[in-house]
Amino acid sequence: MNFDDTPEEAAFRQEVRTWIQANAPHHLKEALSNAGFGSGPTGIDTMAEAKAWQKKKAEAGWACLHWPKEYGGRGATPIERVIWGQEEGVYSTLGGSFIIGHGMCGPTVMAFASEEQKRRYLPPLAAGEEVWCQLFSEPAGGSDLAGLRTKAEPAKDGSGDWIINGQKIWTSGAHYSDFGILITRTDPTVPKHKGLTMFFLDMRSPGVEIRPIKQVNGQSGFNEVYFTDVRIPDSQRLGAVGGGWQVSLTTLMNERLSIGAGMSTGFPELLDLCCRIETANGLAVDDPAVRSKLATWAVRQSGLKYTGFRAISALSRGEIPGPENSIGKLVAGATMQDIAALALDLQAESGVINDPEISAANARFQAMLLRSPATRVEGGTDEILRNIIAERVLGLPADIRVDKDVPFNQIPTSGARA
Amino acid sequence: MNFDDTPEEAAFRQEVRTWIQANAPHHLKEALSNAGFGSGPTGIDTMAEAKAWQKKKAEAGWACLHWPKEYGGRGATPIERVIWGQEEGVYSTLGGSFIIGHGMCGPTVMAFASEEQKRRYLPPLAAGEEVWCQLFSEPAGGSDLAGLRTKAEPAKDGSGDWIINGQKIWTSGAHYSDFGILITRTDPTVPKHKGLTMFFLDMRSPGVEIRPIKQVNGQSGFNEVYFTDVRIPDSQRLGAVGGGWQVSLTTLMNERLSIGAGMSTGFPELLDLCCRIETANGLAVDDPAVRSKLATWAVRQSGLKYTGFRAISALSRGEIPGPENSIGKLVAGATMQDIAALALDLQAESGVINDPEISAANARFQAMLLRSPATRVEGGTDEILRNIIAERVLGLPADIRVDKDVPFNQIPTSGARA
Amino acid sequence: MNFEFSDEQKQLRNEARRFLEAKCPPAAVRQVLEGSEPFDRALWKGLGEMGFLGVVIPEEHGGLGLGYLELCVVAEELGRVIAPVPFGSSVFLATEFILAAGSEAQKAKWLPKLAAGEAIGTFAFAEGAGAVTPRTIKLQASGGALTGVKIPVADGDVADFAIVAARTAPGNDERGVSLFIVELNGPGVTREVVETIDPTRSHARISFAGAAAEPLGAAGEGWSIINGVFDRAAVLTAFEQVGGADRALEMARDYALERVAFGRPIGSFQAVKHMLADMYVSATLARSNCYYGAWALSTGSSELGEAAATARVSATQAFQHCSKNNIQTHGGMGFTWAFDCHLYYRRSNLLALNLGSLSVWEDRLIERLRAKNVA
Amino acid sequence: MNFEFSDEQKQLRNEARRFLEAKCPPAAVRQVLEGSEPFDRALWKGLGEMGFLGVVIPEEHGGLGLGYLELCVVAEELGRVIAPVPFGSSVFLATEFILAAGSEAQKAKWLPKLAAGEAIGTFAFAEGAGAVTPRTIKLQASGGALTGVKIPVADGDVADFAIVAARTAPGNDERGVSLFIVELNGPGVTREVVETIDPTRSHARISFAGAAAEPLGAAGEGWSIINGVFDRAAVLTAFEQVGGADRALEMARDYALERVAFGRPIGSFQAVKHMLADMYVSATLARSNCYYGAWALSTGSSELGEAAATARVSATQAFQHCSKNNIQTHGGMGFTWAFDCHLYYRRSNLLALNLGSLSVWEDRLIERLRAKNVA
Repeated sequence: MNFDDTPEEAAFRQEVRTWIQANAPHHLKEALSNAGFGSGPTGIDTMAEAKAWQKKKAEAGWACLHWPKEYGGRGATPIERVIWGQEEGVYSTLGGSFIIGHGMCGPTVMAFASEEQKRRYLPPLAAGEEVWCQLFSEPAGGSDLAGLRTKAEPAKDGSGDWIINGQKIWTSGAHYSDFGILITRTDPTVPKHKGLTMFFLDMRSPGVEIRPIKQVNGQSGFNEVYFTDVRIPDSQRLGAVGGGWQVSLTTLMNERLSIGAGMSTGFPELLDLCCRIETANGLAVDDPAVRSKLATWAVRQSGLKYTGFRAISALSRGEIPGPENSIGKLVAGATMQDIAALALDLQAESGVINDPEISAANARFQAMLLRSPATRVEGGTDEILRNIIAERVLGLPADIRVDKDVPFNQIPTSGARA
Repeated sequence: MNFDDTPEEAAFRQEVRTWIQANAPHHLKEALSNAGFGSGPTGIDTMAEAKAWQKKKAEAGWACLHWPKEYGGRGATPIERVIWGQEEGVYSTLGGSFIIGHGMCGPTVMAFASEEQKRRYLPPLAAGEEVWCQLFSEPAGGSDLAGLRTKAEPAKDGSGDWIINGQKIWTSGAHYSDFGILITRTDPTVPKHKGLTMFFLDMRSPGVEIRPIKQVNGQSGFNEVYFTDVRIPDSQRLGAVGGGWQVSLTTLMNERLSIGAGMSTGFPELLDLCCRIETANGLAVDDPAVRSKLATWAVRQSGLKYTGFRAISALSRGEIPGPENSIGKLVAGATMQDIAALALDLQAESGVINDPEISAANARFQAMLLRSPATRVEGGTDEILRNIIAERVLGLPADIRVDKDVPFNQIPTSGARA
Repeated sequence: MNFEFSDEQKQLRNEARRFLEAKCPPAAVRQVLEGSEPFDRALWKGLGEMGFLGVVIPEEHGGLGLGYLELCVVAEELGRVIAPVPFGSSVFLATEFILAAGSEAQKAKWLPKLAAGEAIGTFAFAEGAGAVTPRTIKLQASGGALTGVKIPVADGDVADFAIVAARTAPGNDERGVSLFIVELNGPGVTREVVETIDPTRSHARISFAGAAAEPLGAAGEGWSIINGVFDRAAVLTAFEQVGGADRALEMARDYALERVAFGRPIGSFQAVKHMLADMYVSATLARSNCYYGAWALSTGSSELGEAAATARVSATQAFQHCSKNNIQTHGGMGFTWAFDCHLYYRRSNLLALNLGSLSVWEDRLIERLRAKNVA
Repeated sequence: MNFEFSDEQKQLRNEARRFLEAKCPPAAVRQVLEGSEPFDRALWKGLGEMGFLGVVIPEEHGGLGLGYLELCVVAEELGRVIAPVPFGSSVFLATEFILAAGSEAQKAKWLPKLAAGEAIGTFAFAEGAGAVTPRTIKLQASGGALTGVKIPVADGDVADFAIVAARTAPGNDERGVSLFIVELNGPGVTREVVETIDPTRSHARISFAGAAAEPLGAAGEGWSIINGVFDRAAVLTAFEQVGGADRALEMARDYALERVAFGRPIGSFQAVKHMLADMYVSATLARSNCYYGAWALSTGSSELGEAAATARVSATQAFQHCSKNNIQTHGGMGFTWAFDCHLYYRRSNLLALNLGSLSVWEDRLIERLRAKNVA
């Protein structure tokens, strides 16, 4: 049991480190370090800087390391990808807008598109020249993804094209994306998982309308996307007609892993605050009441860190990591929310102040308070994650499904309200 | 808003107080005060003392106050019953063995038996001369009471009697009971709630075998009861054949109320311990780490107390209390378990000691630790109670019932293990 | 025993609820959230006209001359609709300070205006991050003038006057803390709005540079007056919190009944049912504890200290718990700006801090229980 | 990075598991629970024969001469079966004290016997209720003899010798605490069994009346030696706890799959599924934290203090959580004497206290994180 690289890993790490040292956008380091918990880096054109850094990486062969070289990657091993991530450090946060494209859309295209399409679309996606988004969730669906209603119907002109009508929601980055993968219902008369079909499309197609969703914290990372008679050629279908659910599983398998990896709990930031703020009993970190609360979060933070190390170790041995990683977001989301509440409590009356210029710790905990409710929902609610752990890890039975084997158009639905 | 009695209530309270002062078994006061949390009073023949006190109360008209006079009660109002309980105080704990008979069996007999039977059975039940138990739960059933399998079949001799075969479990006090009410399945070919029938029987009938169940804390308040060809005359049927579920609802409606009322959380005992034991930071009650834990339990204890006061106020106004009381056992059970763990933690290494002669606070918290798991299960598990609150108080839908409308003998069952 | 509000009080509740449902729908709260006005002036005026700003102010000073139970009823209703007005600052604090420690002249001057809503008062206490103790009161009072900075002051930007805790004797102890009334539109006072987690309730930094101040209560008695008023305000705020908790629970319940996923209402899943049951439990415990607080407040009981801390801790926990899980029940919709869940989440976190934080009240509760247990 | 046990260590785990499944089924634990023997002597003998009592004892002293990672593996397996033997006292404490502070003569005398299971050692520390601090060590050592009482001493009734913390200089501070080895069958020692919450692990009160004692380590160094050994023992005990937590989770999972209510396995109800998911979360976090502890212990890292407290706190929480909810999953059966759930519940609560309570370790963890954060 050790944290040491193998000789091959050490050599790779050295190569990475040297290149990053020579090429990283060092002038952004401070701003990137101070961002997080829902507040982005200040004073930076994030998208422009992100694209510049991604382009530089791609030119030197450091983009999407685990993709094949012919599609813009490096053909690297999983552990090499982890090492890259460790060394890229704070600069990796620049790539937030690419996570969905690289982590979910790319692998789906790679698995289901034609060779010609792969050579056309994957390299610019890897290089950050074209940004992709994922058009899955719908207002009526939520956790019940397969309950989607966006219709794809064959064009009446006999062209073989598909005509899309409907609405998606929670689409991260739709407003700056060039392309998207889109799951639709092509047959409402069969049970809900069986009538779905996947496509990709140009986000600038006529009939696509994007409306940002303002969140509690005032930001708008998500969008609603409306489709009105949007035309997609059949060549942009991914997988079989009616096979969309199987395609989506490829996509989603990666989603929870990406989001769960390296989740912040806010504990290091809280410990730091406690070393600087006073309670009625003296410095907060010396106040036994505070200590007794800190300890529980400390071991959660540490437990997530070393659970990640166990997954990396599995990768390093060429194995597939176990299911342990599924706990990341579940633990981190709730912890962050509790930590934010204590941090505000320690600031007492001043905890209400949400101005980074005035507030203790630059209003970082206030940002955490307002961001954490979304963390507990996005990419799988706490409840869905517990179901996943219970079913896939512990082998417990699935929930009773009243909509199983029922034709989609006969399943009860919510009222008109979204 | 006040805690004062109305003039009528004050007069009644004075009458009660005078009688209790003159008649209570004062010599038992100390032993009764020190009992609780699964450890009974020491050095007392509890059943004999309980029967003596109940008999004395009955003779003076203070037994089962709210029952009609002709059945051994006093015809008192609900609020008079509450006042009696407040004044009886620690002596009321003597009546633990009568709770099920008075609270559940009695009302069921009163609602469904013949007039002759009521005059025969209720007065001795009220007076503590005859003890009753409730034979409902079964090994295969648990929370799923209606899944019971104990069979009642018409006797082949044409007498009209019923022949009982099967097993009950969790029967409190079966070993000292004279009679019991028994729910059976008389028709396994109809959906499970529809094939049940209720009886009462003499617990000394041939074919009844009682085996105590030893609990974690070493005590045996519950029993398994086996029935082998036990004969019950049809005259002892309560309600219609096939109407047993409706009869049981009468019984159970009272059960959770009785158990929930005046639940102990252990908080006053913990506060007392904290005023006497030292941590590394001084007296526990002055240790901020301890204080921050105490506060949450303090407000739960207080919240339960004043929730009870609200229910009493409703009674006092002649209203039926709201659903607030359903939270009692749910809150108290989990709180007691947490409190026991902290109390042991404060004792540190010595917390393991379970000898009342040596342990801090007479091993009361160790008793609490070993008793509290049962509290969270008996008379409705935490999970069942949350369902009840969600469904009956908040109006949320019932769980999906896969066994609804399915003939009982076609419902899947557990393996052989109990 | 009658541990319940009277029929008259329930009627007052109904009146207040009808009034607030009409005058303070969620759209009115959003107007303050997104608009430029720091509070809802029309609502404030209406509250004054209904007499709700002067419930416990004696009739001779323009109030209704009712008791604290009536004020608790009104507080709960304001909490239900998370009214965007300076009620807590002006009614639970400024008014209470003047009732508790004001001279006859001060009462005659301020109470009628407070009752009518013509003057808004507040309390200026904290001077930066961390729990407020006698040691952290640094703002200097000398020769009838104040010098120093208070931040944050709830409604400090809109208040006409403030009760200010200031240091009148050197050192760190509570005997050097005294109270003053300061008119905030006068010279020597500078105010800046500070952004908070709940923009529907405005806060300010107030700088005093030799601002004229009139003593309130005896010199050196400030800390003890504050403790007394805080106990009263804690009960009243707890009712406000319990009103919010109840409404958040209702919102969650309604959504769980209406929203369908996997072909069934989400409220039929045990995960959601049990989350809501736990919200009900915490809201119910808090309500019962608030009634205890109300009883102690209205009867002037010696148990007020314990009852106030009990109500405050319980109600803070309940409102935070219910507002948080209301969002969770709503899933993705819950954290959108468009749904109202976040308004309750914001308010629950603001109220948890506005009168001193939860951990301070927890400590105070156990201190008081300890005193009783030892006695 | 290789943050996992090696193939050889996994093979050792398999051996230990096979051995313990055969020699320590639940019936063996019940035998101690209900019988008159204070521990399972046959199992103890077998553990000695397998070399499991001397994993880290050097070969020259009769041990296997392996590392701490191997001992962690064995500890976890003992925890899974809640082995009713004095392993923790003799191996994690007595052996470690002698390895850490024993003279060559002391090592030569005791280690071979410890490795073979011929001698059982323990550590006598607490002197009554409450956290043990230098101030609470009152037992007096003078002239090579001890006078005072230790209670409770784990396995004190069956141990052949004890490491005893005693006061060698007046006052309350840690510099007056020294360690001694005392043979418990000698004169001046009286032992009484005390009843505990887990009768499968016996405890005693030991009275010393001028009992002969041999110093272990330098005078006045006792407290610092104890801290070092406790960090090591904390990691090892944490593995024992995580083994128990895992087994409790498995028991609950198996029962949830098998038990049918309302026509479906109870494991299909979300209330049960989510309870088990949360058990899995706590057990997984604890396991990962234990690996961190194992790494620090096996490499002699300067992070051992932090890692040990992390592993200890996390594993204590996980075992208590899993054993408690294992009972809850079993419903009524869970709190019967006949089912094994209570054996794990008892053990989880015993282990939570045996090496100093959770709150003490929480405090220690934050103290160490603070030191690192400030540095």
